[in-house]
Amino acid sequence: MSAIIGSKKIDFSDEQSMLLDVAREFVKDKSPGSEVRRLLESEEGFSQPVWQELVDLGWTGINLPESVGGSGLGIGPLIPVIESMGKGLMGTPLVSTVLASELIRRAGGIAEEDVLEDISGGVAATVAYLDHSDWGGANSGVTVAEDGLLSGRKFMVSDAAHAAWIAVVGANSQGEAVIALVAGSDVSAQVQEPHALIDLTKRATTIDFTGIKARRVLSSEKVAPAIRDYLLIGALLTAAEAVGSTSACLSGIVDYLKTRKQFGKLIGSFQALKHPTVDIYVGMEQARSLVYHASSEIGEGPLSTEAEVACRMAKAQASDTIQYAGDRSVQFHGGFGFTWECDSSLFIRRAAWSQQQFGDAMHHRKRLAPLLLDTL
Amino acid sequence: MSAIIGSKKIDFSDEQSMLLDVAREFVKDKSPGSEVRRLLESEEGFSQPVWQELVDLGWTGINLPESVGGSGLGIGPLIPVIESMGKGLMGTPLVSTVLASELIRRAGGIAEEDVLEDISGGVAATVAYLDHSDWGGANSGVTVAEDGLLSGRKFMVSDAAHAAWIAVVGANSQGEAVIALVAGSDVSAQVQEPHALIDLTKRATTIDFTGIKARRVLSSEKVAPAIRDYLLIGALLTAAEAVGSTSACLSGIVDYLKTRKQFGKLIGSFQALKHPTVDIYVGMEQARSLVYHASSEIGEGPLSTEAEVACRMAKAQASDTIQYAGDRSVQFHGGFGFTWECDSSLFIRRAAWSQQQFGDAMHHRKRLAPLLLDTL
Amino acid sequence: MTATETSLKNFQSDVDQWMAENVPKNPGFLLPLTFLEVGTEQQLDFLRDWQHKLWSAGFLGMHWPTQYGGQGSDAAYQGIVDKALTAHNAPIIFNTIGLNWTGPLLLDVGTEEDRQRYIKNILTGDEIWCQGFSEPDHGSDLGNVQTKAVRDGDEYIVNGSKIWTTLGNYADHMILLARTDNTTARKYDGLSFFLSPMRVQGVEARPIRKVTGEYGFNETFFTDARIPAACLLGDEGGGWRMAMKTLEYERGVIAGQASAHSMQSIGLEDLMDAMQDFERDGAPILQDAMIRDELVKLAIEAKANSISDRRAAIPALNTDHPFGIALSNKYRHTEYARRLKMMGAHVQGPQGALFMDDDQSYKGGFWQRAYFANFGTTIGGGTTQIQANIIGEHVLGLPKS
Amino acid sequence: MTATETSLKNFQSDVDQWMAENVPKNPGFLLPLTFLEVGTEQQLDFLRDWQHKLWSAGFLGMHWPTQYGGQGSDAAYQGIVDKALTAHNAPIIFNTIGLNWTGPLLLDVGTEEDRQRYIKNILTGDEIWCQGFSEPDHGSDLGNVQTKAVRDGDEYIVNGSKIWTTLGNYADHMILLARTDNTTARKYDGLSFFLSPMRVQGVEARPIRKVTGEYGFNETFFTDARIPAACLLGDEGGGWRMAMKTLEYERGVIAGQASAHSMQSIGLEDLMDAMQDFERDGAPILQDAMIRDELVKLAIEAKANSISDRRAAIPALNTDHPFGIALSNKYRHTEYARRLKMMGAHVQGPQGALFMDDDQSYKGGFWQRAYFANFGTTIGGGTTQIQANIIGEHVLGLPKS
Repeated sequence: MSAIIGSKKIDFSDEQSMLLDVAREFVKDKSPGSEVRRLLESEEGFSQPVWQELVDLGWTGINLPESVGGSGLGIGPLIPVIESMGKGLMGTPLVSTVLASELIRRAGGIAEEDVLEDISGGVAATVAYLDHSDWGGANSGVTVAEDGLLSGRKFMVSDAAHAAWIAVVGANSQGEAVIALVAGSDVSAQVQEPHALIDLTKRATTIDFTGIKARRVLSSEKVAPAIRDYLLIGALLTAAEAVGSTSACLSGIVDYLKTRKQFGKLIGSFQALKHPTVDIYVGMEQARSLVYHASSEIGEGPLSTEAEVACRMAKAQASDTIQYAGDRSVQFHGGFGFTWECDSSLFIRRAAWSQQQFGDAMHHRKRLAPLLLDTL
Repeated sequence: MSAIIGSKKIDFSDEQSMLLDVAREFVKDKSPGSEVRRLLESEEGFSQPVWQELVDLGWTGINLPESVGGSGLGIGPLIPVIESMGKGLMGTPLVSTVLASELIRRAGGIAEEDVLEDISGGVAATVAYLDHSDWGGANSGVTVAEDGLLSGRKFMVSDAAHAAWIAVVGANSQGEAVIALVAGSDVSAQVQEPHALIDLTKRATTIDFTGIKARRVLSSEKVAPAIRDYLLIGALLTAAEAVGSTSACLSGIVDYLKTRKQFGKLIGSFQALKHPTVDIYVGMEQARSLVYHASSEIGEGPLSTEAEVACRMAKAQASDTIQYAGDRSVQFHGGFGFTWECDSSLFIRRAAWSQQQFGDAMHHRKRLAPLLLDTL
Repeated sequence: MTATETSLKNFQSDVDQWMAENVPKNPGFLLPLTFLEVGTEQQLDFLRDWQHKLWSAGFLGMHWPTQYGGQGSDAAYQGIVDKALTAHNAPIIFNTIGLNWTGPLLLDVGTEEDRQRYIKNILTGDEIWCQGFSEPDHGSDLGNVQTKAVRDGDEYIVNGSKIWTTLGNYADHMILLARTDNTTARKYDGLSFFLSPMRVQGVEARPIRKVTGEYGFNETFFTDARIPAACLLGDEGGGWRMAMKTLEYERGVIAGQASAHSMQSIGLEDLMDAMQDFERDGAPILQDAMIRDELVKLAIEAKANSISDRRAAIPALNTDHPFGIALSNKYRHTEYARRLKMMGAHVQGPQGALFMDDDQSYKGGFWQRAYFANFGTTIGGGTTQIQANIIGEHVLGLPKS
Repeated sequence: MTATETSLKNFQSDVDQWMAENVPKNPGFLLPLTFLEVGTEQQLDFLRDWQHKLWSAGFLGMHWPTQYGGQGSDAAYQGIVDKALTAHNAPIIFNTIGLNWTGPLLLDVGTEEDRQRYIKNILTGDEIWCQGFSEPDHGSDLGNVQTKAVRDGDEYIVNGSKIWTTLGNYADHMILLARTDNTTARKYDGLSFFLSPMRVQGVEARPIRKVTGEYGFNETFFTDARIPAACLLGDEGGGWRMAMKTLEYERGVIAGQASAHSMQSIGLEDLMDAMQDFERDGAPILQDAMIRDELVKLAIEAKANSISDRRAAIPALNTDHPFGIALSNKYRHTEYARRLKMMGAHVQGPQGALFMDDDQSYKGGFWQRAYFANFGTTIGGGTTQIQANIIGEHVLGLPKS
């Protein structure tokens, strides 16, 4: 009878609690508004010294086994870190790197431990998945020959310019899903076309892999479920980041509503502004609950149906909420909201980005329907 | 390029303008709140003397040709009449009667002129269409034998108890759509089971037609398009009535918001109540525009695609708006709104009724999709 | 009985078995879903019998003292009973104002005489209680109570009126907040609290008919009604403190309630069940893409609500807005329920235009009635709009409207 | 030319032919969709050339006198040109403040010298006009204008600042509302209206960067700027009346504008076109049931909006709320446009996360930019929230917020 709601698990370990405190302070310190503004004009989009600090804190290995130098804590403790970075609109290749290491860990074997050691040691990595603008379509447009030679292009590869490893999702000559591990050093700047993203704190490129040789090709039966889990964990991390950004967006709205006067009154006293702001708050708390619930459902192995449901719900809720928050933030700041200078411009752009990563709310609701409705 | 929006025609003849004035006054006079309350406790649900006045005004024949004693003005001039009745929550079999005469006129021939003469002369009539709770399903569950003998039940036949003619939509032994004209006098009270409707101003019954003999059976090639047009015109007239009811519901809200005080202020000054009220107003005006547009698109012959689009849009918009209006009316009247005594109870019930007549908003949007999106 | 894990487990299985055998099934008429909705003698008699049966079986007032009719054990046992009542979809235990507000209050601050007099009859259902706090025109502004009680020898003479008196027309007693002094500097200091009899001259409970057509609430009029001075609970002028304590029981801030099963909840599972019974466009309604999306949206909302409620107990996940989840509880749950029930009424197609008395209505008009009745929760106890103000002002710190 | 049916018909076919041959196609960069959005020299040069070409062909200022560069014919001819510009999806005629506000104003109340001096250059695009009414912190409260103009011999010395000065950084002239007297009893009586030069010492237009990253508006600072006293239009202290008249031209309450083609509208047809280019779940996006429903909802709204606009002209269908449709015009259209454009940005999937400068962005980020830019219309000229107040108060008669 309770199948449609399912698990209500929500764990929050001491590690997570501690990391939440540390990460919040870290981001507050390293990513003040002026730094965000500076970096969005930069080519790299992130600060190398800050990345190094983050590596020294061990954050690139939180999810990885101790055998490769990680902390063996899984995805859970990364959530407060990524949420905090979302809150500070911090430019960083952390999400890309974590997703790459999860994909490689899940799809690979002992032979891939060296790559994972690289990553937990602090080199950035990423995944090349999309080849066109449809998360729900086949994205196997890169083919990998017997000899490891790639051909084809991938679209919107996040943080590729600084990635030491790129896990390219493709197909072999039999049309089976494979993952080609490409060294960043084998991908010249010439074959990368940087995107002009709507979210100026983010970086991504289109890459033509044609003629590049993979250092290694993963092709076991673990590949397909690993790709599926990569897409779900990607949705969850995007949701965590979006929740953080929504919370910062909300703070910005609240501050403005508490200080700006019009017609002789603080504008926050007008219910036309106050009540939608409350809806942003409530929607954000709901998304946050779902995000932490989802992280409680993810273990080391392939994701359970409960975990899939949780990741998709978190992404759907977080996407809808940040879209609403970004939109209302511009509107409620009035003339100032319409300017570049107002941080609303950063949030509405982050909202567009978050929605379009790993499928929008509609995409996930469509996939939730059979999971929730057709199993009774 | 403008195919998706299509015609923007909106005519409003002098007849319609005059009828709007007359009908408003008529309803105001004949259907004050006390009379509405009195009739909803009555078995008939409408006042016979008022029906007679309405007949004397010629309203049962507005849409019918002069050859059968009508005014030959088509559906258009009925819209302001029905809208006004909706505004006054007037119990009356007018809509049922008009729909029956339209169906018979469109499906029948010269032989049916006597029935139409009856109707324009003032006898009530109705259509028996549904046999289960799905407007989108096949509703041909009554079969009509060669000799005109009916078998099967019809569900929710509006105003059947006082109908002199019932047009029963059924199928002949070949499974073809036919319309059996049944005389009300042949349908005993014993085979009618009165419904307890959510809208207490309305009356409908389930009828078991088994063993009743039709006075006449229509089975030409005109039957199928006539049924289709009956469903569309039914949707339109329901929309017109709903717009009228919404406008009365809105007036009730506005009056309350202008007089009720809380926390020392008139509650209408709170944007949490004011702005949704504005949305009801705007939605209602949109629905009203679509209703008059649709009536401008309906002629004597089979309905054009433009007319179909217009009827469906009108019904979708009117349904959504009255649902919102009824719901908010109860809420905004607070404790009083929760009582039987408050007219909000009448409006939220009318809203439920209006939605469920001739298909709800979703039903019509689903049918609009191919008409609007797949023709380019 | 003390609560060891084993004894609780055994008890749970006993309770389950008893419920399986004794929970009454469909009585042939719609029962009230909440204690606010008891509107007919038929419903009342049925519910009183059911409560008596539960008490007789030793499953009511588990942690109340045996000398007053309780079971004298640990509160954990009541928790098990309440959960089982919900799990078995049992009818509500209707005498809520007695069981959950008056009872705990008397056990806390009542005299021995009060306890002897009232508590057992609360448990058995033999005496029904109502509450007289709100007044017409003053809504929830309790400090402003205007109903007067004037001392006259061994009696008080009461004049005024109360509104939204749940069960008022069936009740034997009322917990009454009235003004005994209108000259005090602080208006709160002029209020007193009475255990006031309902069946005396000058007290008339006039049932209020609801939007559903049913009853449940009353407006209660006092016209020179004389009640014994002994009905005073606590000191004259000390009523405000008593009323606040009562509200703490009402809101569950203090424990001590005899049974929390005062409403049957309607959830998404119920809606899913209903979905099995309808068609759209000649196919099962669950195949309709729009319906599916609506259901998934509700499922996300339901799940987020329940996880948020759990999250409220994890302090480290509530540092930004410490009481935000709790303060948004009513806002989230009651509006979700409105949408859920509205959908239940709406998806039926034409049958959704039938109401409770129609034999062909779906489940006796269950969803239509539930949707209408739900407004009690989005209006009563501070409307949704006021809840939004509370969240905006107390959680986000926005200026007052 | 007087407007006979035949001559209009002939003219229309001439115009159509000319447009078919002369309307410039895709210039290789995004053009501004409205005159509020001219942000680069590249755009400006292109638009100025286009306006000059239209004027040279005899299609601009159709009903303005020939001695000032107009065509001296009937206003109906301008209507035909404007319709053709829209139908041929022509770039905007950008010098809007000159063509539609300053020009008609000068033809109405200007001196012969003013007309000779300014009007032809407005038509050719050789001189660009901007407007200096709004000020920072005072928003649209024009009566409260604080920018000062103090007479000093043959000059006025101007100090203060104006905001949202469209085209300000490119403009040659400004219609300026400034305070010449701050001692008047009514604050309106201290205002004067100037045809003020922009290219003088002490006037600085500082471009405001918008949420899209583009420009178009300016904040204009006056620091002891000296302008000739001859710039005064009308009497000193008579500025309020002039400003109100200007606003009537701006709002189209009075006719006389040289071309209404000051914005390119984005409609549902454009969204439908875009729908041909996307897939969802490996199939054409138009097959997705949810997308279909969203599009149908927008279609209903679009159709209702346009029919409502027509209905406004039928008095008998506007008796309940005589000005309701007109007063809800901005509310309905701008919010509809926001949803439409948001959907255009949203349906693209990952491509929706690309922006204007990306070669792979869909139509150069057209929809994303349109969505962002649309906030200009839901914020400027009274926000959506203020529009809702206006409708509530002036149409429904609700009390002021």
